[in-house]
Amino acid sequence: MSFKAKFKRWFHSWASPKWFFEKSERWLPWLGVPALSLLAIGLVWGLIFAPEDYQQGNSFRIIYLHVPAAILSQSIFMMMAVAGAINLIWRIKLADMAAKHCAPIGASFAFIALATGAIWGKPTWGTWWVWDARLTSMLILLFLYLGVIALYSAIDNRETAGRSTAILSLVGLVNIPIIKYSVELWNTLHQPATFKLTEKPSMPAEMWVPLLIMVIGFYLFFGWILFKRMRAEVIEREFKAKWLQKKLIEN
Amino acid sequence: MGEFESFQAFIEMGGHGLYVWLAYAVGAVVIGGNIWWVGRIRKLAEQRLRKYVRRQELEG
Amino acid sequence: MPADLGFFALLSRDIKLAFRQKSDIINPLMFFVMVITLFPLGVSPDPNELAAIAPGIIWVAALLASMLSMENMFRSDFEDGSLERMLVSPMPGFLIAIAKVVTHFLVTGLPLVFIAPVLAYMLSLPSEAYGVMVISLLLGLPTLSLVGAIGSALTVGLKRGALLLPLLVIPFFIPVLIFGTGALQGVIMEQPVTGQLSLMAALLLFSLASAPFACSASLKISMGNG
Amino acid sequence: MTDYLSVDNLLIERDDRLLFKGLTFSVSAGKVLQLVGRNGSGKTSLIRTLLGLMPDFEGDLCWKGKPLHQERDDFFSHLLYIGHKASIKSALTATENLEWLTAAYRKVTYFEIEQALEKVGLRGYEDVECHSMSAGQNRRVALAQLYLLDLPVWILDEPFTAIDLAGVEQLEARIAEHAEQGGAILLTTHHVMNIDAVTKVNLDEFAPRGRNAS
Repeated sequence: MSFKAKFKRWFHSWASPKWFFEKSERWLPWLGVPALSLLAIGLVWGLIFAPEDYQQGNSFRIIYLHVPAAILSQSIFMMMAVAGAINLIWRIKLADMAAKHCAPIGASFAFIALATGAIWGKPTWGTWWVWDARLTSMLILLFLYLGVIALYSAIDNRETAGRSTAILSLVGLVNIPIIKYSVELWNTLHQPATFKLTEKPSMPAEMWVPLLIMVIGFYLFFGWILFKRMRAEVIEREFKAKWLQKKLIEN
Repeated sequence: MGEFESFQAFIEMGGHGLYVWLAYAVGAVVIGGNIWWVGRIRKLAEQRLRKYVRRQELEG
Repeated sequence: MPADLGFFALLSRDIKLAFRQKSDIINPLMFFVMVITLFPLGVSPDPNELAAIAPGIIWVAALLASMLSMENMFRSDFEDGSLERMLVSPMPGFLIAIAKVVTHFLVTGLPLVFIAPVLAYMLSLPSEAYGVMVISLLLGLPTLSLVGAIGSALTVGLKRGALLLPLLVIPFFIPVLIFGTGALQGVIMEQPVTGQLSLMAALLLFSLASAPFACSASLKISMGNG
Repeated sequence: MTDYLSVDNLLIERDDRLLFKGLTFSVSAGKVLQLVGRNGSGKTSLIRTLLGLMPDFEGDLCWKGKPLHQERDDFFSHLLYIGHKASIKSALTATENLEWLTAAYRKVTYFEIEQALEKVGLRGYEDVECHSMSAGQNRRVALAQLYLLDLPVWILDEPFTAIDLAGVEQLEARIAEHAEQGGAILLTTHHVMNIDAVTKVNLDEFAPRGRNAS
């Protein structure tokens, strides 16, 4: 079988909730266990063994939560929009489920990034909130997520809700770079070059390696929780299917 | 203990303990909430399925 | 081409409707004037203080006023079945969207541009900024109408659509707000503003090329909920 | 005889509830197809599915023998659809309403509108705003399109709603005339029509077991 044909078959297997439900059961530990171990390693390393920052002191250790959450919440938005596009074009139910569950997870990571950024701001800038370009962009990202969630829950029909939010998240994805650019421009106009939370000229390895570990751990955790949610969604939607009833009631 | 001289110093974080631990507490609560929520929706979905199966059996 | 006929017929129908009902024209305008009146009352009547925040006040008020009538862009057509009828006519969906956006701009946006200089005077905006203000409003308000049309199409037919729409569209209005106020502040601080204005023009062109299609897709999707 | 629209083995589900399955019929030249079925049996859902406004279904929909979703433009330029909401703007006059309703198909003259309004019994109402007319008169304004547009396929959702006996007779006559001239009509109504070319499709017969009995 050619690569293209193989890819096509693999792609279409994602259309089947049954295929996903059976496969993902085996994938879950491969996501959950490494996620847990990486997060544990990253946390211990970051909180205890990473050196103190010469300028910010120990408050710098918030980076190990703030940065992974910020990166992840942006990636999740992108993934949500791509899944939505796949749902719009190929009508793949699983993409719809993924997009639906990306929104609350992404919103909670955006919230973590925002809250930890604000907390970090207190020892750094002396106040809980500064209209810093990155924090402001993160706040707008959170608004975008909340908009997607609000639209989804306002629409009764599930298919319509999935497609409408797919459009909204695609419009969001296209606009995020424009919003970020405009916020940065606004920021330089009003407070030129203040001290940035995370922009380090050079970070020693003992600082960025645990950060990298945390980022990977967060991605794996996201995969794990997304699959958990999607599995619950499969049950929610396919409760009339015999294969599912058999599988769940036998256990 | 790593960068810190004592457990006490680790908790205090050189005076930044409040901020560091508050940030991590927020993270833990939100992530814990996510895990709790997924368990809840799973349980509800399974309950619905069981109810449906039971009704089908009753109707024959 | 009958499709073009349909477009101009729809445009003239909507403008006729707006002039007959009048509230679509007058309400946003009144809202704009009243919101701006709140600021001297709430902040300070001091001309220097007002002049410093005038760009922001004008743009925020224009943005809110423009949003006020957005919710109605498709709603009445949805309720009386006209929208369904348009979507199954030979006229392509994006032309419906463009007709609605043009109407919204002509009926809501343009009157704001006309009255803005009066309000700018009352807010002690330096007179050299008037030209840039009008240009920035002319470039920014159609962009808001275009983006708002997508939000309006997504929420048409929803019971809580009127409350939901601002939540959906406000984040997308931020770049217009930033470039618009930035241009005005630039003039006041005697800096070049062609950069800001060309960004606004680029944003308008980009929205013009993409939003009607997103809007048309959203309309078709929203009809599936009914 | 040409089949304009054909529906093969159609299944529609709405919010996890099966409306009907195995529905097969065709709308062909010279025929009137009357959809009947109890409330909630899916008549409107079926029409909206044909119009491409509800994308979730299983089965094949064809326009002149080709898949409907590829032929959407051709379908829409040969279709006159009047929904159960009349799509009449109450702030506009009868003439203004008919002008925009027909504009996407062809340019109609004031004289033609006058004649069409006369045929639906609204002579003298050309320049009356629709909010001062009754529901039945509004429906008649919409039905005046049947005299203005020369389109082969009609889809009419509850066209007899709110119109009086004389109006019903006129409408029946117009439908019969269109069928004789080789047009195809799909309509939903519970009204028993006095036309020879009518075929009835009862959606209740395609509903899942359990709902017929109740």
